[in-house]
Amino acid sequence: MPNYAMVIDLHKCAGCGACAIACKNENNVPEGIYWANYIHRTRGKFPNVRYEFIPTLCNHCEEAPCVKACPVGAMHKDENGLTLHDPSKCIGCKACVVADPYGVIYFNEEKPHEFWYDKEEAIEKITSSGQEMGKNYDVPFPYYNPDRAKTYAGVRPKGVVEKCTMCDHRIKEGKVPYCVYSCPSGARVFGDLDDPNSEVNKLLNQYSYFRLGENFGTKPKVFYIREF
Amino acid sequence: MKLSRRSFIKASVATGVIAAGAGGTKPMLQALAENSGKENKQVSEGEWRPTVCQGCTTWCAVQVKVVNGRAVKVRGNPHSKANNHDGKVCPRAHLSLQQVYDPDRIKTPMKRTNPKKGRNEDPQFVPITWDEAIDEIAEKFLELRKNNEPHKFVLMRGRYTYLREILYGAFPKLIGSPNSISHSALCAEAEKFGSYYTEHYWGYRDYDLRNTRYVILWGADPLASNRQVPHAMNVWGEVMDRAKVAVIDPRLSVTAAKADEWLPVIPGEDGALATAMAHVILTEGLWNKSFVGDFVDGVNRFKQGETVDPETFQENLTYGLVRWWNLELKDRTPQWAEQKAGIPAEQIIRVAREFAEAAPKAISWLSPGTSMQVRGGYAAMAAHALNGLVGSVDNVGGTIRSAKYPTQAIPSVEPFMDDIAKAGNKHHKVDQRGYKEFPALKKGKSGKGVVTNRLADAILDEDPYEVKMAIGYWNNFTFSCAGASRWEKALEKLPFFVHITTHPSEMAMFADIVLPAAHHLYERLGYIESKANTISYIAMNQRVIEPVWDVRIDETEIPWMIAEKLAEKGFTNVLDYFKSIKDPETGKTPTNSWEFSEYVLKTMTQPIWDPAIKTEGDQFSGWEEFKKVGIWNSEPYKFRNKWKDFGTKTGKFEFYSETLKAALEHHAEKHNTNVDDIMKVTKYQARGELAFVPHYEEPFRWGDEKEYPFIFVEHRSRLNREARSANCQWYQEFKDVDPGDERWDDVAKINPVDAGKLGLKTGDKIRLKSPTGEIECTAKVWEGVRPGTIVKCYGQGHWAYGRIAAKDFKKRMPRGGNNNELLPADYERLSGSTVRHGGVTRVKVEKL
Amino acid sequence: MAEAVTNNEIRANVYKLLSLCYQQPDEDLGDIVVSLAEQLCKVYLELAEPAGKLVQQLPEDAAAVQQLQVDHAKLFIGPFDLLAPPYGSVYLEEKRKVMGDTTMEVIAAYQEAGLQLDENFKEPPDHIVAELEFMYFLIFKELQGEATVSRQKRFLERYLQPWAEPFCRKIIENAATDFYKITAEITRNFIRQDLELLSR
Amino acid sequence: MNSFVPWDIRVTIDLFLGGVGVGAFLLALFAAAFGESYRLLRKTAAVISPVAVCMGLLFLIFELGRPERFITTLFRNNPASVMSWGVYLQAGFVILAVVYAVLVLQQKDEEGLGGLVKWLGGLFAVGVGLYHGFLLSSNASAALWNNGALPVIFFVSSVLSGIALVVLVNAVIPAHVTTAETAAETAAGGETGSAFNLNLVNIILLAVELLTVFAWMFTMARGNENMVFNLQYLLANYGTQWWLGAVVVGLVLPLVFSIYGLQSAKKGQVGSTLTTVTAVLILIGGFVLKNVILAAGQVNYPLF
Repeated sequence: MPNYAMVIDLHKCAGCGACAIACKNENNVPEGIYWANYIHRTRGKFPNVRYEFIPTLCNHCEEAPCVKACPVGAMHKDENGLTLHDPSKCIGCKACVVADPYGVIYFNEEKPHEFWYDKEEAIEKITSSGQEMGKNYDVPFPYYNPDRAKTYAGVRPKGVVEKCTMCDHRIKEGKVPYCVYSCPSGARVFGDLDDPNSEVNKLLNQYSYFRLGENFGTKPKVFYIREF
Repeated sequence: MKLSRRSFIKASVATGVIAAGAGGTKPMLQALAENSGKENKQVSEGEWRPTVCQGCTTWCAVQVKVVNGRAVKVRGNPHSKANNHDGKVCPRAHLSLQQVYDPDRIKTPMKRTNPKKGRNEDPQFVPITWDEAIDEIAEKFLELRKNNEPHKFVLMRGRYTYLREILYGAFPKLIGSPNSISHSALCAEAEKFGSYYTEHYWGYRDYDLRNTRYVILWGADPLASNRQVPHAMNVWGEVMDRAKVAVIDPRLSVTAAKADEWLPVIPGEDGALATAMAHVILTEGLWNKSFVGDFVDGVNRFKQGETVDPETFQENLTYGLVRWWNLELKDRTPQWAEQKAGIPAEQIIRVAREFAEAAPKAISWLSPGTSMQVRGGYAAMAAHALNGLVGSVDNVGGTIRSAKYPTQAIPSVEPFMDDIAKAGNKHHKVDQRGYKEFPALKKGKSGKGVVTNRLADAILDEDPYEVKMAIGYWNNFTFSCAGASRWEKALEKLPFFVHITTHPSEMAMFADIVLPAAHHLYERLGYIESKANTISYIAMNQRVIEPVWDVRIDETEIPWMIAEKLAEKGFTNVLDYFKSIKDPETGKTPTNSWEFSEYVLKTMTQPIWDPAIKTEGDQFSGWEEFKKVGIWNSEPYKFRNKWKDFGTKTGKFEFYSETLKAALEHHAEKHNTNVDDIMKVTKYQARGELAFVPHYEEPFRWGDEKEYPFIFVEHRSRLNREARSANCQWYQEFKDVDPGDERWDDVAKINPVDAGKLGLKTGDKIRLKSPTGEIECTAKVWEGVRPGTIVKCYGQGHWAYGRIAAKDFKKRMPRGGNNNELLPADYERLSGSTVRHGGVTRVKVEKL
Repeated sequence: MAEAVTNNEIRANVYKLLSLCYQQPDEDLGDIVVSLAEQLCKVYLELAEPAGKLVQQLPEDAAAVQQLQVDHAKLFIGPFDLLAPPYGSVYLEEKRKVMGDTTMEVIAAYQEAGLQLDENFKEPPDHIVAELEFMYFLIFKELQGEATVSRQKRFLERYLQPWAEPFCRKIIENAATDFYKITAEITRNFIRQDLELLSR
Repeated sequence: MNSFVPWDIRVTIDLFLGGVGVGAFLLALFAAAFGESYRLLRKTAAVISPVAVCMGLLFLIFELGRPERFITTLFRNNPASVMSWGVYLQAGFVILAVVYAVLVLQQKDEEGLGGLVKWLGGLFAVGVGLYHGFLLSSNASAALWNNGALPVIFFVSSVLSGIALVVLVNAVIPAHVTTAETAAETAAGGETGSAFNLNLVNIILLAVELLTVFAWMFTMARGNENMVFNLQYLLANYGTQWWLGAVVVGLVLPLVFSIYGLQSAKKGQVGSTLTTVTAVLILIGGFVLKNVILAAGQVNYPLF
């Protein structure tokens, strides 16, 4: 069984956020929720200023605190080392959100994609409304990606949590996660940590790396190499 | 063929055979179905269809994933050799999904019922049919023509494809108006001025990034905006591994954040840096001797403050180096530049030295940042001249042009112009180009360039004449032009205005008729020419999904419909001309607007796809294959071809621009004056021969320093789809990918030192005031800006673009403020450019 | 092998007819079953006998039809626990999940052959009806001169046969009507024989 | 970064009421040890216990995104999840507490199965009381929670609140005051320290709580940057609530009052004004303490 991991080369990263936007697109992620995201900071004093940008996502930790916290086994590790979530089991207790030190698990407080159920028109009869647009398509919203539903709820219902699945639906078909595919600067590499010849291992051997929140003992599987 | 189960059973039982029997050659399937290729819209996996993204000026060839008729994703076209390696594309492309499916798009033609126009007037739009809309427009044209004043019609162009040849090229001429006004002067004409008056190239340059060893970016931020964005992002890691990068920009752009050197120049002082770098290169003997030439005796006489005898220097592929030195460079020391530009002399020296040492694999990269300034023309020249000094012009690892685009023109309109049209076309263009104070010296000719932003004043002052009717397409001048409020006034005055747009917009709110436009990425036909990575390419805009609403293609379908209506009413010339453009494959005459669009497209791109016509670059078996692939790539650029003859007056790379001299003298002659006078009226300081060499000019700023203590700096967003994406949720949700910016907000970035003095903290609501306008936004205290400047991104502040872009659409309440309401309408007059950079205005900050 | 080729027409017909047998029973069922018996008689003599029985089991009145429909629903449709789930992944995947890896591979096999699920077919792609029909399609293509034998073998060996066995066993154990018991018996034996034939 | 605070005040209410239930139950057992003279106290405590726990659970259920799936927690479990254990502990405790309350009301709690229910209930009460703290302290990345002091703080706070609520109920229900039982009890309470002495119990518990809270804060203040960050966050955002509400109102004042009450035995009687006021203060303080720790503890230390 593979042990999937991701390496993000911050030297190549252009800080553009395409990963985060493409992720929303691929996974039908509603407003306010971010499976892929980023953190940034600015340090120093003018003119010696450093701006740093780190793309983030679920770390699919080997010792996943969210999995430990989940009382009903909805959050679980799969055989490929991914941390996955079963929305049909989730009771919405948010224990995983509390346990997660990375802020990458989100709770669906409201009905997702409300925008597409809204009846308001900017200009009556001349522009449309989310609801009218939605009616034209037999999917939750017009650019809804049906592929997501192959392994997970296409859109996660209100009252449950959701998070990055490393695009398990794409991995299954031999594709890389969509954030990896969409990264314009080729900063993301996805692969099998147990395969000594995988690209991720090559990079981890070549460069020193760090992981986020290593002191939490979570053993994250998203590795960062070089500097932004 | 598909039998129902019932008939299948009957047939099979009758013959006793199923397999090879009754069904003939088709298997009989119930649970499964054969993929019937293109026709089958129910492909569960979807299909990637090629088209073009025009979200910025990169113009990427992209593919859209279509599932059951819906656009689901966008990626770069993997066939592209220029910009979109392995299907990569920048974040903007994804936002387009939320544009095309935006509920706030205009569904139907609409008509204004409130005759009063103004920002606070509700236009009271009502839906009308296409026929009614076109009928009204046609009537107006006929009225103008009846009164022999067709020239009082103006066509305003915004984002376009090369099918512009119909609506922008042919149509006004056939009606009788010379007034095809493009948006180009809002974009970057002053930048082209820099390369034209040195190496005779009026266009955007390509850069050989893969081979370069040093890149100086003059206000450019290629990881975020400018051109060839995906290519730059894709190779930047490699570039940074191999080359050094220096960024000259008052704000910490993302490219600056990653660069080896950040030179946070005082806005508008770029010319000081460029001339000082040239000074260093010359005094230290670091110029490229094989390209530029050398002193006859090999002894470097370029010594600070000392003039040089031209006779002692033997130039090779350049012209006027010594004169440039004597007129300008000899006193432009790094120490002098430090005083002007606020950059330490040692940093200037280091950058100049390392840049020259990397030569000729060194790039001095121009952008609007340096050139779109009142006195930016010469700064652009100076920055570009550095490429000449190190011989990187047209060279490996340097700055290059583009390979040829083998397209062909549509037939001439001449034979179809009647007397009214001919008379109308003789009028001077309405945008005041070529006026004494607006030389607009595009390609060396007085008044050849456009002065887009001046059109508002022309309308208001009826100078040179009154404008009675206008059509604008994919433009939004009331938002995108500096001094935006003048445009509101001008449109209030304009008696009949038709706007072709996808969204309600600041400009549409002043329209009499609004026509819903097809979205360029998803719903139209067209083609574009662009370049990157030493490859030129032509890509096709295609209709990849059924249009969401009843929209038409601005550049071809709408003129066709007007032409039909005009013909109905007795004026057939336009339609006759349109019908003269036939299908190059079948020779068929177009019978409707769609066929017409397709035939124009096929005609113009025929040399590419027609195997009978020999061209270089990608080869196709025919139209269908070109459509399927969606992009034609040229052969890689051939370096040093221009070295034989740059095309300038002297054929050389001109440090002393005989080409500019001729252009300026011609313009002066036209107005019975001399070049010094032209310099004066165009707000330049140079007198005498200085006007012909790249040189330093003090930045021109609006506002008194005492009253307006801060210099205003504007920059671009990496999510701006030319200021059209603010109504996309993702734009707002990810706005902080622009360093220093905040999600769902519009911030003015202030250095902590200044913020401390003003008692401001992040999140405070503030008002920015310039001598010509004011806007409200949020304060952001951030180290990435130069003290004394206020930096703000362009793109927010829409009050009429939709419910997300505006804070409250119904109340016309913008989210943040539009920089163009703050910026004065001023110009780099030699090129006609609108200015927005170089700290053109000072501002003051009020806490709300 | 030679035998396989000459019998291809019949093989195709049998797969197709068997596929139809697992659809919701209706008035066409008689025609289907009679045709199936006719086809089997020609080559598969040991299957002819149960096929003959199957003809006898054909419902004679509306009540009998309804009884068959009820049994069909209990076995294959639900809504409560299916007595014989007609999807491959249930048998092939560890956790009895629908739409597992093998499902994806089956989709890929269809796609490779230029097929996809019909839009009116609302079942998973590894449904017995679809898989039997797919075998029919491959043999049909073979008849048209396209070489599909290795694909037939691969599909049968990897996807269809491994679960057809337990599936048919479940029917035989759980069906209320003899009709489905016999159909399952025929299906199981036919597939077994066919795989042998292809493996020869 | 996710700025959403997952557990809101409904969780505090659950932890608080659950704690009250635990405290009340333990008080009932304690009172029982002092014999029949405290039967009224025992009765009140035994009734309050399951009611409080159930009300708390109700809040918890409605805090769930999918309250209708609450029941699934009984048959889906995760041995690694403290919450999963908590489900069983609380379910068991509710049942035992209800049975015990019925037995107490029927005065059968000391006979037959009563003893078993009592001791089993006591075991579960301690379990639930500790569970609340462990639920939080099991989060390795939550510096305020992930330490040994926290379960003690929560447990002692629960017991204090449980006792306080029983005392308060006894004081405010006039029927109790006037019954013979109450009179007897009051008399008993007023006797020498050999019998059940509320003030002494409070003093011990409050002292332990104060010490633990102090030790906890000291550890945080001198801990790693993560601990320092979270403590500073707590003090910056909830400083007043913390010092005034949790520490002064909830611990210091009640301690002072209890010591005072111990010295002047009359005023320390159950039902006297001072004990009532003390009870109210303890309840307020206990709630604030739990709420502040819960809210501040959920804020993640910035990743860089």
